[in-house]
Amino acid sequence: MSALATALAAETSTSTGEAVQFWVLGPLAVAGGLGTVLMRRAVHSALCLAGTMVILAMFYLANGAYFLGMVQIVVYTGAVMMLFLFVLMLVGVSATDSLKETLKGQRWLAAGCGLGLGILLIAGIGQASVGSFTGLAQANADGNVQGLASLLFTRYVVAFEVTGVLLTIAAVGATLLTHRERIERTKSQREQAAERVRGDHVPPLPAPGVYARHNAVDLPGLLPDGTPAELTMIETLRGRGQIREVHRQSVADVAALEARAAGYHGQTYMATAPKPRSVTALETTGRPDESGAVTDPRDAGPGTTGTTGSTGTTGTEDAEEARQ
Amino acid sequence: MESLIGLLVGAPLLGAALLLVGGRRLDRVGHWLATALAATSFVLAAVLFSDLLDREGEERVLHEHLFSWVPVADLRADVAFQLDQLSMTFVLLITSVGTLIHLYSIGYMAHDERRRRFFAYLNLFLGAMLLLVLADNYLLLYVGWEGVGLASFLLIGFWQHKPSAATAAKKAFIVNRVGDIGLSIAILLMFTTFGTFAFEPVLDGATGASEATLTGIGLMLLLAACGKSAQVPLQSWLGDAMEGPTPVSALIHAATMVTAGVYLITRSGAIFDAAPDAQTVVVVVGAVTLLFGAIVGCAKDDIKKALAGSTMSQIGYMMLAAGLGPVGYVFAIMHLVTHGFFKAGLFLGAGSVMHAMNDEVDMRRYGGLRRHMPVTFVTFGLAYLAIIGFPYLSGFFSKDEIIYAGFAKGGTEGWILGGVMLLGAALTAYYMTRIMLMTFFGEKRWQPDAHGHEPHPHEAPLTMTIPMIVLAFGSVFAGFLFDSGEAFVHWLEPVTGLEHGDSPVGHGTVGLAATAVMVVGVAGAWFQYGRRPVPAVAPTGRLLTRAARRDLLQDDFNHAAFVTPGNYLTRGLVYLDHKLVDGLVNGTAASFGGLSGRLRRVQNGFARSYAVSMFGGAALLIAATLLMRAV
Amino acid sequence: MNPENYLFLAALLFTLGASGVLLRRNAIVVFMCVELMLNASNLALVTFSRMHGNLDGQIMAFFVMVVAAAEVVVGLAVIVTVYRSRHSASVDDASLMKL
Amino acid sequence: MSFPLLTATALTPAIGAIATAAVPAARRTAAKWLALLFSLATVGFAAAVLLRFDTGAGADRFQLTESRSWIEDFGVRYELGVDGIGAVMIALTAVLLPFLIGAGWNDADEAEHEAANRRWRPTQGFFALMLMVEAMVIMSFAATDIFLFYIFFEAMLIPMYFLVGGFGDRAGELDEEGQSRQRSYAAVKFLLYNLAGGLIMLAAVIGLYVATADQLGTGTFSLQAILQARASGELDLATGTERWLFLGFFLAFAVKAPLWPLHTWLPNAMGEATAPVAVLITAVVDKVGTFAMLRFCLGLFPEASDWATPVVLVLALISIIYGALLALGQRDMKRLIAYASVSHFGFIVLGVFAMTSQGQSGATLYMINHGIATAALMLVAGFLISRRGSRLIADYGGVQKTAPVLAGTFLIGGLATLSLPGTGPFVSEFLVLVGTFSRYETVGVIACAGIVLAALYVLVLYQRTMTGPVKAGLEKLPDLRVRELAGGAPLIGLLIFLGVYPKPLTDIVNPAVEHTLSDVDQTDPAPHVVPEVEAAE
Repeated sequence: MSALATALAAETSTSTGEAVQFWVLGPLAVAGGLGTVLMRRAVHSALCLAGTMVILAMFYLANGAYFLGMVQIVVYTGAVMMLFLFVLMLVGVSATDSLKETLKGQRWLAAGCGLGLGILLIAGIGQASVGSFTGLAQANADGNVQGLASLLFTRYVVAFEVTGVLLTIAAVGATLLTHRERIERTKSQREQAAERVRGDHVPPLPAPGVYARHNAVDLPGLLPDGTPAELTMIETLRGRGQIREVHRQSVADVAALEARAAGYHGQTYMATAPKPRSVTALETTGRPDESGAVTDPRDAGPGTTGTTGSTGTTGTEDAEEARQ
Repeated sequence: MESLIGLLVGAPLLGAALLLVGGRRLDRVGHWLATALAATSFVLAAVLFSDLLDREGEERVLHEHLFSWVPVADLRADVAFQLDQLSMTFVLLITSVGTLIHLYSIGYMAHDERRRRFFAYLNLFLGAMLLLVLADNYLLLYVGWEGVGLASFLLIGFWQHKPSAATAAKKAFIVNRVGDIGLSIAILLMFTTFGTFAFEPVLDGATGASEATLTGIGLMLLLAACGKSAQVPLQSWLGDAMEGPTPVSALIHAATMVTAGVYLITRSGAIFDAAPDAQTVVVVVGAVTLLFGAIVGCAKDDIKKALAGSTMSQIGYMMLAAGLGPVGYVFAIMHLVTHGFFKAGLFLGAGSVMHAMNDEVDMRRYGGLRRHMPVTFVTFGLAYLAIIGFPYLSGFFSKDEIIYAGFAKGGTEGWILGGVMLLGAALTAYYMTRIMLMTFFGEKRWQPDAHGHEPHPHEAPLTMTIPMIVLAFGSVFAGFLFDSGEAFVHWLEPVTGLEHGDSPVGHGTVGLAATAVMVVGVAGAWFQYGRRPVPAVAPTGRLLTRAARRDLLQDDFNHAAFVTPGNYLTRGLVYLDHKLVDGLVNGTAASFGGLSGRLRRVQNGFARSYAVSMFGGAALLIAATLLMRAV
Repeated sequence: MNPENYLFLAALLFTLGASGVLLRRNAIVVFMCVELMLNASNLALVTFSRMHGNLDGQIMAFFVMVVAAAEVVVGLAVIVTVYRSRHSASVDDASLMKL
Repeated sequence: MSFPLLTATALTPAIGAIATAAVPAARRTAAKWLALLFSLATVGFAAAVLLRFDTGAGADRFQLTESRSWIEDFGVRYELGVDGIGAVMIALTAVLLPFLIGAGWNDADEAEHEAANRRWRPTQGFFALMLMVEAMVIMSFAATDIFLFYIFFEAMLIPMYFLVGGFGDRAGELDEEGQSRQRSYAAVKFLLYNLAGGLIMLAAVIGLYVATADQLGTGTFSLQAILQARASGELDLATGTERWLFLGFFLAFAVKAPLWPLHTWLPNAMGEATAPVAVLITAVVDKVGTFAMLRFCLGLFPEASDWATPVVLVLALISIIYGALLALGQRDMKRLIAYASVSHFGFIVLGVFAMTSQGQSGATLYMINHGIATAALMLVAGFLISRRGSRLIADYGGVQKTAPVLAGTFLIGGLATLSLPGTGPFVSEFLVLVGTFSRYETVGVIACAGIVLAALYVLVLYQRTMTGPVKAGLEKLPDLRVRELAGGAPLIGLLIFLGVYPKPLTDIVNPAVEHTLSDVDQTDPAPHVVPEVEAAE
């Protein structure tokens, strides 16, 4: 660093090293700027900006502003850009905003203003150009940071304090802005428990895939008569219409199995009864909105199999729709 | 003595004010009060008259300065009176006839619930008329002039519920206003020329002014006279004015007001004498009107309108005489006075006839009334003889003098004028005889009116007959009195001056000629209306007759010339004012609104376009600074 | 090379940022462009301080950074709230400034 | 310093306004009486002004002067003072107001019914605003400091705006929302028109200040100071400057005293406002315009006035004829009267710019008489309208049968409007004509045509509304009530008095006119023939 500082003492022209650095990094910085402006995805432009900032940090260093260079990297590239990225996350990264102009003539105006501004600025600088420049040699004599500090805490102390205040205010303001008032009271544990008991089912919900040929979340569990059980269907899947239908065959098998088991126990099982119903249930499918009527599993007995069947098959229906 | 003049004018005005303000509580005594006040002013007039008679010819003038009216810088308009022979004559005529007609109206308006107002208006008229003839400057005269106009407006339109009456009143006022322009311009000219408009300085100084100016003044005065005296071309109102109650027609539109024009011309004699061109115009106007009125009078079946035509014609005589200058002034006034008597008599007679016939005015519905209403018949007949110039009745003297004066103009003009007037005399005899025959002779032609009332003619009440009788006396003897020893001439001479023009034809010849044409006229009428029965519905006569029935198309002309274009003009202007003048204003407002609306578009709410303007501004600023540093 | 080139670069970047502000609709990107402009100005400041041989320029740049930091914090918070309320981070959607 | 009479005169109605406005909502009648009381008090003060005014020879021009420093830095002073013209104008204002208040006794009721919340008390507001207008008008008549004048000249627009916009006449109920829109339209038009004029004047006022500052060292707004400076020759404006300043002033006044083609706001305003407010506009507020022409335009810019005279005369002529013709073409009674006023204002301006003593005295008298005559006519018309609820002439007919007194008063008002001899307006009109004619003959002759047209529109109006068979719906028309008669009769008496004996007025006015003429350094043209000389020969 100190070597660089001495190099900066040159009067009319900087060191070739710096020149090289400039000519290499400068275009990159510009490219970054362009990227910031032109990238369709906000994340990308954020990254470009970050790049530009780093390069700028380099230039700061090269200009003998060591402190600022560091600050640039730490605060800007480190903190601010991260903040940007966080917000991007909040807002949704995936959204790629189109560069198609909506305001009439805005693009041309913008181009005009930008060009005009740029040309004027450059012209102005060119006009004000002085051949020579005094380096920061003696300014940075006892270290750049010390120099800054001495200025900061003497001449600019008031401004410094004020900026402090400003930062505090900003922090408070930000929290205020982003703070979300919660309207309802948080439920205590006791209340939650009470709800559970007073609710529909005390036991945990049945897992899907009971009596299933292959236990998969997208297959409803079957009730003893072979009709699909509502509760075993996952709401999300149903919402997406991804519940697979239970094949008739398997339903029949289940029924047969039951019958055999009954015979083995020496009981008479009127297995014939459910089959046709379930079959009919499978063919005569109700509309999805009817399926909204979710029946209570506890009385999901032979009496109400019709409805359950219908609901069961609704899922399949939806599945078909989804596939089409 | 002078102070009496104020009272003379004041009495009737006071009456008018009292009756108008007094309200209903005066309903019962109102008419008597008004009549009493009119009589008062007549008495005062008589007193003043006697006072004047005591004086010598030149001193017969009284001045009464009441108060200074409008003093501004060197403009001095005073309320001051001047009573000389001329005004005295008028005052006597006005007050006497006025009083009589007040009396008459008591009977005539007996059944009208607004009688009090009627008398108030009559008094107002009397006061205004006296103001007119007594003023000692033209401005005050103008006040009286408009005052009588107002009174005539109110009285013509007295039966306001009749649209025809209201229209007639309006018409009369407007036409008179047109004349008034003339008077006001004349006054303005006088002021700019002489720096005053009091009679004496103006008339004395008249010779000092340029003839052009004087001609201007004269013509303007003539215009005014035409308006008031219903002379061509401003005559159109007089016929319609007959919508008013008959006493009004008698007092205002026959005896007094309409003669104000003659008074004005005579009063301004000095000016006219110095402006011969103006005089010529006066004469022409008089001659034309004379024939015009006579012709109209021959054709009308409405008795009052026929008489109105006669009035125009007679005033034409006076105008003509006045236009002849000092030769004629005296006789103009003389004829004016006699005419005042007999024409008032005629109108009152007509009034009593209408009174008897349920306000029927169509002479074709009369006939044979002489048996039913003898007094009316006799008085009317006497007035009739007077107007047609029956020898040694009042009309005879005055008219013959005028005709003589016309001849005295000399040269071809003299012959023309004389001829015209003789023709007029013949016509007068004709239409008057016509009226006479259709009204009082022949068999009765009246039928039940709209309500089925069979009119049963009866003689009018005393209050109505007495005035008629008095007036009849007047019309019989006035002329004789005036002529005896040229009393009237000597009386007026100091004011008007007098010349005895030498005419190619002597007095006697003129008298004979006049009598001759009169006989011709009477005979003509007799052959047409006396011998054969009068058809109850007017036959569609010859073109002239039809035109005459329509007042020789005067109204049609006015309508086509002024009314219709005026209406279009006003409508057009209203449209323009709304669309153009107002439109311009609203247009400016609207354009501003539109502009701001467009500017508002710039504020489209999009942060980015604001940003554009921001950066644009920044760029401009930089450019500016650079330029500053460059230069 | 003369340090003026830094200034030219700064101008260029500044202009880029400006046009970005004008062109992009996504509030966050606009914000980044603003940051870009700020950085450009910082670069200019630093260069000035070097050319004039005193540190005030750097101080200035320092303050700019601080303020920028504060601004970013608040601005982003604003964006987030706006996004919450109207589910869009497009500056054009927040066009209620006109009546 | 003696008792500040003028300030008192102007302050009384102002205090009255505040007091009236403060009356609680429930006590409406009290507010009315209070307003009447204060307006009468103002009449007292005005009478005092007239009495204290010294018309003797050698009396100085501006009397009852008050002068206090106000805004030192800009030479703005609180300077009051009246010459004869100002005095009579103040008297007119003060005299008219009680009648207007009496006539408008119930005019705020409509607004009362409309008023939703009790906080806004229409009755109190109505009368307070009226008094406020009076105060401001009096101030502008009395102010001899141009800036002070300007302030009140403009400020009186505010209460007028609310009076026009806030209180329509009952005829409004005929066509529902269209009416109210019309009303606010009229109010806004009135305001914008006059504001525009006023702003131009403001520019001119400032310009004048700058000009005086240039030439006198210290700028001043004081009329008297400027007049003296001009007389002594210290102040001699460049021709161009003077003309521009003149135009600035004249335009404002020409809008106020509606001169063709700036007249179009008047018919709307007068048509929509209640009768008393309409009278307030045309009889009082507009007079400030013509008055100011006489006092400021001529006094401050003589050469420019002389330069502009031909144009102004032509405009005045157009106003006379044009206004009369349009009055003839109106179907709405109040608009008719408004256009008649336009015609009359033409006469006034004619008299002012004829630059003869007769013309200007005539113009001043004309302001007075026209104020009273229009008041009489308009108020009676207002009574009629309030009975029938329509402003359309076609809706009336045969009123004289059912309401003879009303018809009579209306007729007299009308006759005064057509300046019948014996009523005040005749004197003034004649004076104006003489004054004009003696300098510009053709102009005078053309103006005479206005006489006939006036007769036309008045009599046509009278014939259509009052005579003929009684229109359906008017059979039960009540005649004038005592209150209304008390409002109308004195005005008519005044008209007739001024027609018969205007001398008291002319005595006060003449000296002022002489001064004005000497400002413009004009003299009356001498008669062509001097009678005495004739007599000598």
